Amino acid sequence: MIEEKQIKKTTESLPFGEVGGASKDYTTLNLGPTHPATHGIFQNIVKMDGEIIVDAVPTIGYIHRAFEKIAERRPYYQITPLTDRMNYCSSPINNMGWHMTVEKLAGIEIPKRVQYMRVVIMELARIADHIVCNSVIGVDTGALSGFLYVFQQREHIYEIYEEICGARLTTNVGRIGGLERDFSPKCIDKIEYFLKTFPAVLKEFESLLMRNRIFMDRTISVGAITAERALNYGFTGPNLRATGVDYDVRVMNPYSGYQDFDFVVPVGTSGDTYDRFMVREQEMWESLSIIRQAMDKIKQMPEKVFHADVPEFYLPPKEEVYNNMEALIYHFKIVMGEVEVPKGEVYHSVEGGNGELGFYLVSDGGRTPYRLHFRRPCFIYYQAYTEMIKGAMLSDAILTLSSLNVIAGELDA
Amino acid sequence: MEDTLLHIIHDKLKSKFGEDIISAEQAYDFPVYTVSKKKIIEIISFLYNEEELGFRFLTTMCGIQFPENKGGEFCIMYQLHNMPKNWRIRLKVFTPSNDMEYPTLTGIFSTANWMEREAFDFYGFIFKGHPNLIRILNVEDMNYFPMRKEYPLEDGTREDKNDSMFGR
Amino acid sequence: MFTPELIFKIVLIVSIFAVTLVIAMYSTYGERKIAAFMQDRLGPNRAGIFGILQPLADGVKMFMKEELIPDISNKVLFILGPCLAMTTALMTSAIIPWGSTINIGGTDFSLQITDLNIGVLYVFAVTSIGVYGIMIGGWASNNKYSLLGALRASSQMISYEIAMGLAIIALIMSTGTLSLKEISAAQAGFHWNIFVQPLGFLIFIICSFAETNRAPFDLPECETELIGGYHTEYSSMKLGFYLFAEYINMFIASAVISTLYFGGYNFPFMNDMGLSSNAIAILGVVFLFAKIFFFIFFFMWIRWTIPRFRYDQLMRLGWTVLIPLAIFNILLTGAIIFATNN
Amino acid sequence: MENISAQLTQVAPLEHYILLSAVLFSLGVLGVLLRRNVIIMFMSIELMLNACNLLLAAFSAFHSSAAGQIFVFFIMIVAAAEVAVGLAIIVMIYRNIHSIDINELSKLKW
Amino acid sequence: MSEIIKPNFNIAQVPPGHDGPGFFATSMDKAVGLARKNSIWPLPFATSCCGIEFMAMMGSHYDFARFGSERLSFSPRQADLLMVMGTIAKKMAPIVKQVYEQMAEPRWVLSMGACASSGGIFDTYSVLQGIDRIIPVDVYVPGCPPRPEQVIDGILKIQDLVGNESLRRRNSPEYKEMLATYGIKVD
Amino acid sequence: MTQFLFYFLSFVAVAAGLMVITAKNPVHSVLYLIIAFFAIAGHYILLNAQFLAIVHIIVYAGAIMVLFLSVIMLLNLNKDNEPAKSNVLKLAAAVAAGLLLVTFTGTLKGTESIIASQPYDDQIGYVKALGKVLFNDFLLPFEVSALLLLSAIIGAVVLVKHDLK
Amino acid sequence: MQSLTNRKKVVGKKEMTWVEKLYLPAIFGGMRITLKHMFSKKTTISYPEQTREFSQIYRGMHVLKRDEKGAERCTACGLCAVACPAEAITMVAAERKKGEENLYREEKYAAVYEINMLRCIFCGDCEDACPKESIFLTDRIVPSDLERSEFIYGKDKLVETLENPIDISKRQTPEVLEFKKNKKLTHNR
Repeated sequence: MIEEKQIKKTTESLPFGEVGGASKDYTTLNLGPTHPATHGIFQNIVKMDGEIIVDAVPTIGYIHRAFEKIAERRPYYQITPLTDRMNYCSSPINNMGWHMTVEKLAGIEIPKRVQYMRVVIMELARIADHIVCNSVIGVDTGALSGFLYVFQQREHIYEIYEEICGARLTTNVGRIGGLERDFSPKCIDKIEYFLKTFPAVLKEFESLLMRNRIFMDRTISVGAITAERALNYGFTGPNLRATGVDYDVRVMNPYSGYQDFDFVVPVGTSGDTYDRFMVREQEMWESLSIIRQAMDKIKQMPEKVFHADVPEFYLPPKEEVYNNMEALIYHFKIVMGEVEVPKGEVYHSVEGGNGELGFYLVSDGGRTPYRLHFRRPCFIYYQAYTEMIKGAMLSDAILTLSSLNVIAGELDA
Repeated sequence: MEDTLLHIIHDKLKSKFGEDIISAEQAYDFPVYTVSKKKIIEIISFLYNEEELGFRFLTTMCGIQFPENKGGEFCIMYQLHNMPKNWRIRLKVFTPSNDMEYPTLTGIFSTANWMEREAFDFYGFIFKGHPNLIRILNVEDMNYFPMRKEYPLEDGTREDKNDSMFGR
Repeated sequence: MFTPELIFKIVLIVSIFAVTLVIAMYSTYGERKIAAFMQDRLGPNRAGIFGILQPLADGVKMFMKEELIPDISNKVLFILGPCLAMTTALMTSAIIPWGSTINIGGTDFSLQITDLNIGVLYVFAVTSIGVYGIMIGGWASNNKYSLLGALRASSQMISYEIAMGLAIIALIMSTGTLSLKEISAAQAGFHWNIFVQPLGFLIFIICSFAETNRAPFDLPECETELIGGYHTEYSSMKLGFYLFAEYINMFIASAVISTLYFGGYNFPFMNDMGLSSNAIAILGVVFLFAKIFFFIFFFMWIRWTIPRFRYDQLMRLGWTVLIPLAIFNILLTGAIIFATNN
Repeated sequence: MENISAQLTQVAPLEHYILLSAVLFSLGVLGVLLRRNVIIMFMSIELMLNACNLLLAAFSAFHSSAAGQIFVFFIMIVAAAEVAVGLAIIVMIYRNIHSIDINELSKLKW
Repeated sequence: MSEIIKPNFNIAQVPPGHDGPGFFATSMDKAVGLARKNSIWPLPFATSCCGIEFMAMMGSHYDFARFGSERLSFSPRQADLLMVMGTIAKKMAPIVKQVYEQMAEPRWVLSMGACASSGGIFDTYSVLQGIDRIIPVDVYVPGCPPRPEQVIDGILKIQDLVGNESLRRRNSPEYKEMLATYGIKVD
Repeated sequence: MTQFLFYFLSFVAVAAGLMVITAKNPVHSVLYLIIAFFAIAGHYILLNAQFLAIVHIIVYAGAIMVLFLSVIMLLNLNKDNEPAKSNVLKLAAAVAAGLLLVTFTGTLKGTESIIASQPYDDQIGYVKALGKVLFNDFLLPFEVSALLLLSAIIGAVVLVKHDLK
Repeated sequence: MQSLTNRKKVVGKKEMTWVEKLYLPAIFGGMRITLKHMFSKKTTISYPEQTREFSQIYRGMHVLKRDEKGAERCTACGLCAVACPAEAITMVAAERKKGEENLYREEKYAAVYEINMLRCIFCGDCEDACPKESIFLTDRIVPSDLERSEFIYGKDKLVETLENPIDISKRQTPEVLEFKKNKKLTHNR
């Protein structure tokens, strides 16, 4: 509606094939880039027969920010803020994934306690991510209250982030080799408080929607995709698990000590919106249990271990920088980016909020990555959207979009 | 295990494709094969279809540029995954800068569609047979391939920067 | 010419008009506050104390906003749309009995603007033409989202009108009259129709949700799909008219529901308390408004609780659930009347 | 109100109603003849039906017999049924030939 | 119009205070400004991270509704405040401008976050270095993303602006000139 | 007063009817037809047939014309691309309709003035009177019309069903 | 496809019981929840009047610290500018002249120190990079403003005033705080 000019420009060159004979009485509708249901910015020009979608042409790149190019110009530690802004709903996972990639390249061994601390942060981020996705499904079906109930809990997660790193959304948490500081007692209190209050709220949210027939009718068999097609499209994460494939990077290629935790991988059966919703709901419960286990483990370990002993990567403690020449030299070297990263190429993936978030890093030993490619799950599976909404109705398309949880920052990089 | 994986696949590929497998090495946790461009589609479909290998998941692919590597300035990296066995391999295909044509992978993996468009957008690879090879992330009328090393990151419109002192 | 009756009627018309507008205005405020409270928020509280001036602020702002009429749209129809919506919304209040009779200086005055002997049908007719406001506005906007909203509104209206009419028929069968005044009078005390027609009430209230385009039937304007639906292209007071009409409709629908099923101005034990007839009439008005406010609250309560339907599900609900149910209700009512009469 | 309307029929003689109906009916005929758009032709037919309805209602009033009004109801029922089916046919035709021009329909084949 | 209907009789000279933004005008301005500032309907043009913080602002903890602004108008016709949140890439820039052009006067723009205001860390070939290159911005909110508190500060600033704006400002030649410098046509 | 009302409503009805057949845009035609229907409803009220008037509004304005309007919107017919008939045909149509009108008028003129055969009864337009007549004298047509509506519903659904195989 | 992880658990029961098919129970259940919330305590913080508690390590507006004697700590080494991913920090170094010892702690100081607050992403890297305990982020927020030029924060806005020193000790590790008590060390002198 908004971009009448835009539509005209785009529709002239639309690659719509002739669908079902003459195409005269099809309506083309421009969903986006500023449509309220596109959380983030991408355009879908849909061709409809009445309200049935016949074809759709997605256009992306509306917030292309050239992450991969910037990464080639920045020292390793400055790439962390970039990863924040990729999947901004769960930025700590991205941060950690990036740190782990560099640690893998440099061969840094991380102490168990730090690994578990990272797990806590990452699982909190996963909960935050799934909260956004699932509550937004609720909003798109028209039920606004549940959204606000769970968002109060997300604020608690943000408070925890704030205690850990000092920021709410774009956390820039952690460093190569560990975390920048230990969990403060206040932070631990807040995590405990969250663990205590969240289940009740999540239950309430579920009882608002999960067995409500209107919601079930709206979501069941909407935007379904088979496991086979999903794999061919490169789906990972909750969207793949909703189709019944229990692929989870945390289990298949454990990182950061995930092998020490006991959790199940929830899967759906038919890959529709309801399954995606349910998988995410269940994953939040699993994440809660992982956080509980990790907190128990952290408490049993010696305190004050929050980074690996790698002076050439990890900034020395400030008191030494202020007084110790050697530490000051390391400090300068690290800040200037002159860290000795070995030559080579490495791929590391973590289970991001939306699926396998991979970092393919080619290093030539310089101060910046030679090439850094992000495997961004949103980018990879959003192309299946056209196939998923064909034959569905307009309202279904919107629900499918929100249940896919396409994050524009990750999509466009 | 990785070592054996490297060899298992290498043996299979070598016996099938011979000279087209240029090199094989182990990089961290991945067996990496450099293969020739002519046979890349055959190799991937062999990896896809062969009973024991079954690499049915394209994790990612991207272009890389090595300006110093004369005769193979550009490279495309494919990363395949066999989910049930949890095997992962990486294929690299080099091409000189005067021949940017590649066969398209969209026939095997639907997901390659946008990945190839992205590679085209960033580096200018031409994927022959691609259904819709147009720019994906950048504006349509951009006249260069921004990820190539010779182009700057910035567009020079930033006014509030003073990097005379520490400029990068 | 100016008989006391006429003067009283004029006063009544003016006051009902004013009350309707004020209630509609403050429904917007109420909606925002209720939504906020249901979502653990505070809601508007900056404009005046507790934000009580919020509707005024909105109104003044919308009056002062620039009027945009899209170049390509049909200007007359574009303006006609919201006006029609507003007019039809206001028309129904004429036949609602707001109270029984009031005695001033020995003359009885009926607290109803006019008593049509076919009042129920009048309500029905006015609601059925109410959809033109939406359709014309949506069409004249020359925008695909608006058009979709208009189409949705029209098919929704046609479908749910049938079920609504059938529900009313069952009610008429049990009351035996089409006049709202007689229907109200017949429910004196606590003989409310809800106890006679519970199923009919359920169907009627669902259909009134659909007819007023309120969630979960707010498909013509649903924000996440159609941006604003039929009023996407409207700015300033024309938008205000549309939004206003929705709240007036809600008020009128609540009034009709209260009158038809919840005894209107009647309240329990009204004749046993030994009050004068004037006191009863005034108390009746108070009770009627209490009922109306409850239903307005109910409308909002539902809106902020449940998700909305999809277009085809809404149609299916209308045609395959509500209409058969309404027919069944008619048969049931007929059977009961037959049984009790013999 | 009743006593006012009781005199009403005396105000406008029946001939005027007949004439009005005749004019409306002729307009309907003119519409059918003049236009090529099926929907507008359809609407003209509705106009003709309404002219008849008006006439029937007038006769009913002047004869003080309810039968005329009952006839009007039946005409309305027929009109409603006709509209439902007729519009369905038009929609279907439009789906097939993408036109509602009456001349296109004269081929009787699509 | 005014030239045609020139009164041919003499009217009393209007005292200077009543001509132009005199006493009556200002108190009228004030009343309207008061109403407007309490009923700012934003159009959330959320592209990235800041959009998520905007959701937090709509959430119960911060409750944007307190300022009478919870009715988001996704249609630019109905919006008073364009909140640009997040990176605006060059591909997106024309759309931002178009949305601004479609908004009905009076309209204000709040640029939220580093990316929208200046490009932030994305000094790249594809990102617009600040939306004030294409549309006039009234209030900038720094931060990446700003805390909801900061955004509320920004909204309060906008409210101040709205409350003190003369009703005639939008018709003044200065305003039109200002828009013209952005290449926005005024009708 | 009432006489004036009659002529006013007649004028509105005729003018709106004329606009229906001359308006270029089908949507405008529909709206004019609605106006014509309202005028006719006014006539019904003048004829003391309130029930008929309300039912007329519900059926015609509330249902039939909404259907027309939504079909026009659905088929997106707002472009006035209807090819005009040639002027000769137009003239012929006008002449034919005019002749019809003349015939009607002539017939009317030929008959003797119709006088109310029975004393005027202002109760016949009420629901009770109508119901008595309908369910006593016209019960069979009533049932048949119900069948007609049912078959029309089925027919319409079958017709627009996409691929009924 | 066979299970990859043997931790599979199928979720998402899709069959509705006949009670659920009636719509009403879930609707009433939902209405009960919303009504309950209607009377529960509101979580809203009325921001300009009430403020929400910030974390002590919140990364807000920067401050350039002075030492106990009031001399500016910054030595214009430029590490913060290098570390800034947004390239928002610029500075001009100058040599300290005689008699300015009470103003500047080191021989070199920043004559101009500017942070472009619109560019800044508050990542905290400058704080990490500073070897002189000079620049810190604080839990104050940067106010919004009407003009773009207002956001170039120079030393006038960044350097803490002598009257209102900004306490940043909560951001520092216990080790640093312990270390600072040792007055013999050059850093603390």
